[in-house]
Parts: sequence; C-alpha cells; structure tokens
Amino acid sequence: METFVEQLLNGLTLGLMYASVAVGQALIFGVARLINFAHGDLFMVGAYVFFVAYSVLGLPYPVAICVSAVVMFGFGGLFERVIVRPILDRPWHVHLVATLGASIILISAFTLMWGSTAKQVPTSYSATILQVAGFRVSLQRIIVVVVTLLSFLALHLFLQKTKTGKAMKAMSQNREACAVVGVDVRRLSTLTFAISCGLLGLAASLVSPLFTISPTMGMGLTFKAFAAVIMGGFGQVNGAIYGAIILGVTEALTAGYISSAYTDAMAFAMMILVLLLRPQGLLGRGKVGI
Amino acid sequence: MADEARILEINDLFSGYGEIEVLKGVSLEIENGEIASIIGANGAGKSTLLKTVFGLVKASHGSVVFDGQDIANKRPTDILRLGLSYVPQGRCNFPAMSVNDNLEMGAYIRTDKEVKADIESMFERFPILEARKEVMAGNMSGGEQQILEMAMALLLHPKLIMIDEPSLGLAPQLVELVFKAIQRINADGTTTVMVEQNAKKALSVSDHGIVLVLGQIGFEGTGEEIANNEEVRRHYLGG
Amino acid sequence: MALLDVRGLTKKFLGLTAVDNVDITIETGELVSLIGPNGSGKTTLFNCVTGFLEADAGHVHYRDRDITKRAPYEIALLGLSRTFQQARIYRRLSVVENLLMGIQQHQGESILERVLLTRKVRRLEQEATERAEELMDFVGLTHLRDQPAGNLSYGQYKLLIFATALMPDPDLLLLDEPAAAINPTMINRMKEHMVDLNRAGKTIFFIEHNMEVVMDICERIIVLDAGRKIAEGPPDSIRNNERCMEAYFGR
Amino acid sequence: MTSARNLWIPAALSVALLMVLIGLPLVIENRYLVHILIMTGVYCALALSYDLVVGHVGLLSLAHPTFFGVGAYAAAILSTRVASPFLVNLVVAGFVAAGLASVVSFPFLRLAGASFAIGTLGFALIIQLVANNEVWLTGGTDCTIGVARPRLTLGPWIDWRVSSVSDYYYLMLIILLLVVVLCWRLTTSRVGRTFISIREDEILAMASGVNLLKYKTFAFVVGAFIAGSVGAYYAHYSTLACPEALSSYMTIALLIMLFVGGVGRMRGVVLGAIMFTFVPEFLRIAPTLRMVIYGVLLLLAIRYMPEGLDGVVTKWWRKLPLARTLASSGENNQKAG
Repeated sequence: METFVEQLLNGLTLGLMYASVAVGQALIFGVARLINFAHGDLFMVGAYVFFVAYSVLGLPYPVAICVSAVVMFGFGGLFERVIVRPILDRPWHVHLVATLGASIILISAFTLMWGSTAKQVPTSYSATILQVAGFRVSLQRIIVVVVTLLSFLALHLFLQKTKTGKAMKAMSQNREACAVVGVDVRRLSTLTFAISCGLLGLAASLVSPLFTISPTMGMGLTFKAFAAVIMGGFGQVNGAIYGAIILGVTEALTAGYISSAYTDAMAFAMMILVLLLRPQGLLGRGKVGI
Repeated sequence: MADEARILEINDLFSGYGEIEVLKGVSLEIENGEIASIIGANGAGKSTLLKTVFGLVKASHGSVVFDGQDIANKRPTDILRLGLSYVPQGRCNFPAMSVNDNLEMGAYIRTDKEVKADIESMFERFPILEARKEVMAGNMSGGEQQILEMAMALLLHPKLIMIDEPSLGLAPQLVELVFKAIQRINADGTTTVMVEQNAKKALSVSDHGIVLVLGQIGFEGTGEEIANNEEVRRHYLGG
Repeated sequence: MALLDVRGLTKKFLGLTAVDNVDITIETGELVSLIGPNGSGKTTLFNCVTGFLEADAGHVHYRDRDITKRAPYEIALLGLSRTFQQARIYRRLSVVENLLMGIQQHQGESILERVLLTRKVRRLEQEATERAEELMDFVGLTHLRDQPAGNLSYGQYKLLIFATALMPDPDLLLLDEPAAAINPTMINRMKEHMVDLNRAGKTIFFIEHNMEVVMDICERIIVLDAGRKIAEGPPDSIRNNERCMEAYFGR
Repeated sequence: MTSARNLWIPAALSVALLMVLIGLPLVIENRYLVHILIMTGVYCALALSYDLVVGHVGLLSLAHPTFFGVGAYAAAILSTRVASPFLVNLVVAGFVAAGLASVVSFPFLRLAGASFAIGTLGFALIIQLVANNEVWLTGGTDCTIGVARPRLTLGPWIDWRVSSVSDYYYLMLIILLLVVVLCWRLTTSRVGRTFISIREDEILAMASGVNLLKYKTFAFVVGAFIAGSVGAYYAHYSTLACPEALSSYMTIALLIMLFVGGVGRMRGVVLGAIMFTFVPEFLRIAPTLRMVIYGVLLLLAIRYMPEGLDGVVTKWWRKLPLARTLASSGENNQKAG
C-alpha cells in the first residue's frame, strides 16, 4: 500500500512534468497550427537556465525559479521570431523538419557548453521528508504538485477570462474569424510561444531537483508530451494535461510493478491504443486535419 | 477631406490568388448611407472584391479609398479601426464559445469600457441572441449564427459594413429574418454593401445594384434598374 | 436497368440534414444536370455517390452493383469519373503529366508489373500517352503540353480538369460546376464538348449554376433545395415551375 | 517524344561517372578516404530509400534508421549465431525490416500527416529500448560483435573474400547501383507517378482510382527493405551492430540530406548525402559542433532553398550557354519528331 501511494505520487510529478511540455504544444498547435518538435528541448533549456541561476550563481530557490521562468518567457518569444515565424505559412512537414533542426541545434549547443554528462541540482527540499497521513513524502514533490497545478490554474483563468486568452482559444476554433475581428495573428503566435516557454521554465526549475538534467533529455519528453497531446485530442489544452497525467501514472506504476526498462514503451502503447480507438483523442471533437 | 457623400471609392482595382487574376479593373463608388448589392455568377469575383477591400487578399493594382483614406493592402486590424467591418461568407464565428464570448471577440480591438453596455444593446436590438446568451454559437441555427456574426461586426460601430452572402444556406423564413436585420442596420445609419446569390431578393431592398462579370463591372444602377434590366434578368435572374 | 440509381440518400452534418431522402435515376446516354441554390446539398450528394462521404441512409447502385459503402478509388475503377468544384489539379505537374495521372489502375495491371515495366505495361503506357495527346487535342491544350498546370488560365484549367476526367474512358462522368467562373467563349466550348461527348455515348451528370448552360444542353434537370429534390424534368417544365424559380432566385 | 540525342548525353555521363567510381580506390592511397567513400555510399542508399517514402509519397516517417538498425542486428545475429552467408543475411535482413514495416504500417498509415510522424517516432524509441535492454538478443550496449567478413561464392567460378577496404568499396558500389536502379525504376515508372499523385493531392488521387493505403504501404515497406539490407551490409562492414545505428541522430541526418539536397529529387538526395558525409571530413570539426552547423544549415536550406541544392544547381545550369544550346537542340528535335 505504501509503495503504491509513493508510486502514485511519483507518477503524478512525472505526469505534471510531461503536462508542462504538452500544454505548450497544445497551445502552440491551437494558435499557430504548428507542431513543435523542439518543445522538450526548450524544457531542457529551462532546466539549464535554472541550473545556472541556482547552482552556478547561487541565487535563492524562489528567485532562481522566477529567473528561469522570465528568461524562458523571453527565449520562447525569440524562438518564435527566429525559427518559427519565417516558416509559419509553409506546410506542416516543413514545420516538423524545421523544429527538428532547432531541436538538434539546442541539443548540440548545450552539449558543447555543459558537456553530455547528466547533472543533479538538489535543493534542500529534496532531502526533506515529511510524514503525511502515515506516508513518507519528499517536500520537493509536494512543491512540484502544488505549484505546477497552481500554474495550470493561472493559465486556465488566463484563457477563460482575459481578452488575449480568449483570442488564443478563438484561434484554435476559427482562424479566419480571428482575422475578421482584428486579432493580430502574428503577435499572438509570439506571445503563445513566450507563455508556453515561461511555463516550461517554471516547471523545469520545479522538477529538476528530482531528476537529473542533460542536453539529450528533451527528445524523449517531446515524444511523451506528443503522446499526451494526441491522447487528449490535438489542440485541447485540458485534454493534454489529462493525457500527460495518465501517462505519468502509468509509467510510474509500470516501473514500480513490471519493469523499469519499458516505461517508455508503455507510453507508446497507450498512445497507439487511444489513436486506434478514438482517432480524435479523448476530448477531441470531430476530425482534425492533421 | 473626401467627398462627404461617398464613403468608399474603388479605382481600377486588380487582385487575385497567385497567378489567377480575379478582379480585372473594378471601379466603384458607394454612397454614404445606402444599401448596395453586388450580384453576378459564381467566380465573377464578388467575394474577392470584398476580401480585397478588407485587406485579406492582396491588391496588385488600383486604389481603395475609405472615408478619405487609402486602405488598399492595409491590414484588417487597421481597416477595422477606421470603421469598416466585414462579415465573410459561410460560418465565421467561434463555434465552441458562448454567444456572449463571441460578441466580446467581435469587440476585440476595442479597449474602452463601453463594450459590456454595447453588447447589452445588441441583445436589445436582436432579441433572438439574448435568449441564447450562454449557448455555444455552433449549436445555433444557421440564421441565428448569421445574425450573431452581423452583431459581432456592428459592435465596432462601423461606418460601412460588408456582408458576403447573408442568405447562404438559409431556409426562406430565415432569409426573411436576415434581410429584415440588414434593413434595420442600414436604417440605423450604417452603409451596407452585400454580395448575394439571391439576387432578386437582394436587389429589392437595395438602393444601388452592381453586377460583376468576370472580374469587371458589367452593369450598375439603382436596385430597381438592375432588377428590370433585360440582359441582367436573362443572365442572372432567370428571366 | 439504370446506369446510376440513388435511393433514399440522406446525409447529415452535426444535426443539419444536407441531403434529405433523395432519389435519382440516370439512364445510359443521358445528359442530366443538378441545380439548386448554394448549400442545397448538390456537392454533398456527389460526394456520397462517389464514396468521398458515407451516407447516413439510402443506397447507391451503379450498373446493378451496390456501391454505397465502397471506397472512392473502387468506385473510380468501376468507370465513374468525377471532377471537383474547387478545381483540383496537380498544379506543379505539366499538362500532359496531369492527364497521365488520370489513368491510375484502370487497366488493371499489378504493382509488380508496373515496376518491372512488362511489355503489357509498356503497351498500356503507349496507349495512355496516345489518349492524352488525343484529349489535349480535343480540348485544345496541345500547345501547352509541357507547361505546369499552375500556369494555365482558369478556363484552360477547367478544360484540363475535364479532359483528365475523361482519361480512364469512364462510362459515367460526374462534373461539379464545369462552366463556373470561366468566360463566355470558354463556356461555349465547354458546352460543345459536353454535347459532343454525350452524342458519342457518354453519360454525363453535372452540377451547374449557369442556367444558360443547363437550359441549353440538358434533356433533364433535377432541382435540389435544402437537401430535398423539389423538381425534375425537361428545361421548359423547370422554367415554368414556380417553386423552383422561387427556391433558386427568391421571390 | 524524347529524341535519341537527348538520351545519349545522360547515358554517356553515367558511364563516365561509373568509370570514375570504379577507378577511385585504385587512385586513392589513403584507406581512411576510401572508408569515407563507403560511408557516403551507405548514406546515399539510405537517403534514396528514405526519399522514396518522404519525397515521393509524402509520408514523413521518423523511423527509417530503425529499419536500417534492425537490418544490421538481423544480419549480425544471423552471422554470429548460425554463421549464415552474407548474401542470405542481406536478403533476410531486408525481409525482417520489411516485415516489421508492414506490421507497424497497419496502425500508422491510417493516421494523417503529423500523427503518422509522431507514431513512427514512438516506434523508433521502442526499438531503441529493445536494443539496449534485451541483452540476450542484441548484446545491449556491448553490441553484437564478431560479424563475419562477407564471402561471395558462385559455383566454381567466383569466390570473392571481401576483406580489404577497397573490396568493401566495390561491394558497396554494387549495392548502391542496385538501389539506384530500383529507386529510379520505381520513381519514373507508372508506380512513381501514382506516388506523386498521392503526394500532390490525396483526394484527387483517390478520385482517379488510387488505393492510397496499398501504395503507401508498398512504398513504406520497400523503403524499409532497402534500409534493412543496407543495414546488413553495414553490420558486415563494421563487423558489429550497436544501438547507435538506431539513434534519432540518424533520422535528423537523413532529413538534412533530403531537405538540403532537394527532397523528391534523386540527384538532389545523392548530392545531399555526399555533402553530409564527405565535405565535413575535410573541415575536421568536432562532431558536436558539426551538428550545430548542420542544424543551422537545415534551417537556412528550408527557408531559402525550398527546392534544395538541386533546385539551385538546376537554376544555374539552365543559365549556362551550354545548357541553352542543348535545350534548344532538344526542342528542335521535338518539333522535327
């Protein structure tokens, strides 16, 4: 029983990490109709920004989190301007190849800068073990769950309540109508990248103390997040979060009870299953042309 | 300052898609306060004309002067700000958002505090929408959606509204409803330009009729003149 | 027995009935047109007949064969050729290549034969090229043989689409607005081509908005309104049908 | 009609090129350089088979190196466990890869565009896991080692023991020629035309009678067969099969070759493969930095050369006076014929 609850919590933290990548991918797909194959690598960049802020510069943990989120917000906007904007009007396979190219640049550049060996960034909270209702829980995990969920709530409120947020939702429903009511599609696309990368910076600084970070960590994340996005229905932000949490928990339980070698295979199998049973995804409506 | 009476002047306008030229030198004047109908066969360039004026299709030659300013090849956002709204053909709303949210999106470029009150006044103007306030736009009938789209455009208090095929795919009673709404809008002081397949119906409510033939103006006159023109009748009104 | 027999065809989109219980019969050798206002379900009907959409109810028979649930390519191989309203064409390929694309597996050779380029395939290829030249000549595009289709004028475009649909030598030709958006001279040429083909024994069923074309060349007209068939008959009877004129042109 | 004169020129050029390729190892003393030539050949063959799927049918598979790796493992396992001869391994590896491709094509080819790409990426990741974890089968990270050197015998006439680098070079040249001929046949025949119709407009292709699923599966499986056989050659050349053969870097490398060279154009793809393997050897840049440069090149190519290097070269070629004379003589012939 105890291990089960522990695995469940592990799965939840893992799922939230995937969700932070998946939410960005879903948002970007909805607004820009672009499939970003570098999104996991952007998470990696966020993790290294946090590493520099926290371990190299020695900033206090909350400050390092903010630094990472803000730097990534800017980096996301820059990424859109430099890599995405010039090819936004081209077909999807060009998007895919270009973002894969960006992915390889990020991976190799970070390997050059920081080496390919994995790094650990433990915080004082990682070692703090709390007793909650009879279970031993690492404080860091509780921080991850609470803060990430709060960030998702903030995103949800932003999409529901603000004009810009509504415009982002509107873009995924009818792009022509957006142009007709005067939405500046390009500005919105830049902002979407900035926001989703800001979220990545936040999530990366929360999760990094629990796992190791390395330049090649992104590709697997990209794929897992895609699996989550597909499972949730393309472009559906909430669906992506559910998909990611399901993936995380399944993986943790597979690792705990079956074999730790094939956790990735589990994610893949789940995605294929969902695609075969419900091609439009868990929350998807009708057909998606992509 | 431009001629007070003319709100829109199009001069020798050319445009098209890639290598296919659709408009081949259209010149046209719209008077302030009138209802103008553009009719013509499929592919004559009616929709393209509206899209070019609104900046969605690039004009390769010619000028479009709206309210004294050249708006050719300006961005839709800027054209909207000058007071020219556009309701495209087919469904152009946000199907998974409520009617209320759709109206808010209609007022997207407005930053003033009056938006809420204006939305309320739209509900008064079109009671059919008030009853559906919280309904998803996609779940409404075609006629209701068409009225919603016109209401979205009207929230910007445009001087000129361009409507592409308002009666497209609507049952006869709904067509009646939509045309009544258009006449109300015009009576409230908004110059109206519409493109219609339902030519007889459109001309019957229009002050100004324009027949587009293969990207050029074929005939022009008052609504009545056009409706009674022998040649137009034979080609576009079915005798 | 009729060449094409549509019985009780119904298609709904999100609760909206686009085609509502429509019956249509086309006999061999006929030249029939389908008219109706925008959104009355004409193209949807075509899509259901050719397998691009699955009908919610009803049956489609072609030469006594039930093709209701068949895939589009199977229906095409049975000898039913269609064009698209959006004037679909391979823009980056040349005129002659476009025509050759029209013949895919109509002559029934296998992939292996096609790869090995057997004598049979070479003969078929020769025939296809000859046919392409013939059709280019027929619609008058021979001088544009090696031009990319994207460079053609819209009227030439339409003629090419029409010719491509003829490549597999179909028994039934479904044309979606063949004369739309082209100039009067081109319209006349298109009309002549359709009449010539019909005289040569091809059955043609087409959607058209241009009433002149329809009234001039058709023996029979079918009128759709809001998904229902509201009238059917020779041009004169349609012209004098109050309900049709109202549906099409308003009061 | 293509005139005889127009055919002569490319035919003569091809023969000349072949002579040069045959003569190369006789002239080149440096064995490392010959090794690079072999790798160029491997990449050319792989890129050509990948282009069949990506460039001609328009299926953006991200699992092509997986079939290469699976072929390498199949040959390595066969050679080390049952000591089967090279030619058998070559064919069996092709069939193993093709079999795997036909199994995964069943769920994947029903997915549209991007979902297909993501699905194949997932499949690639799984096969990597298997290679790393199923030590009993693959040797895990220690690789399957000790693959025999090929020996080709044909009755009493031929007994070719492939051992020197130039032997391997000629073996590669033969395989590459076969691949070029197969790809050329496929893309210029009626099948190739069907592929292109699918790439250009699926709906139009369906309307003219193309069974999309059948042709997509065919291209995907044939591509996998070639990749698997090339993998078998690679295993026999390097005498081992390692998980690196399956890595995602290979996918990116292939995409770079295709998109920089000219996707959907055989000449362009070959050009891309040569650029990718041969040129950097002279530049002597650290592999990681090379990847950064490649990434930047890929982005620039996509943005500024939508038709790849081949498109640029063709444009230049058409401007040359020589090309103009050739073209006009061709036209004259056409008019006469």
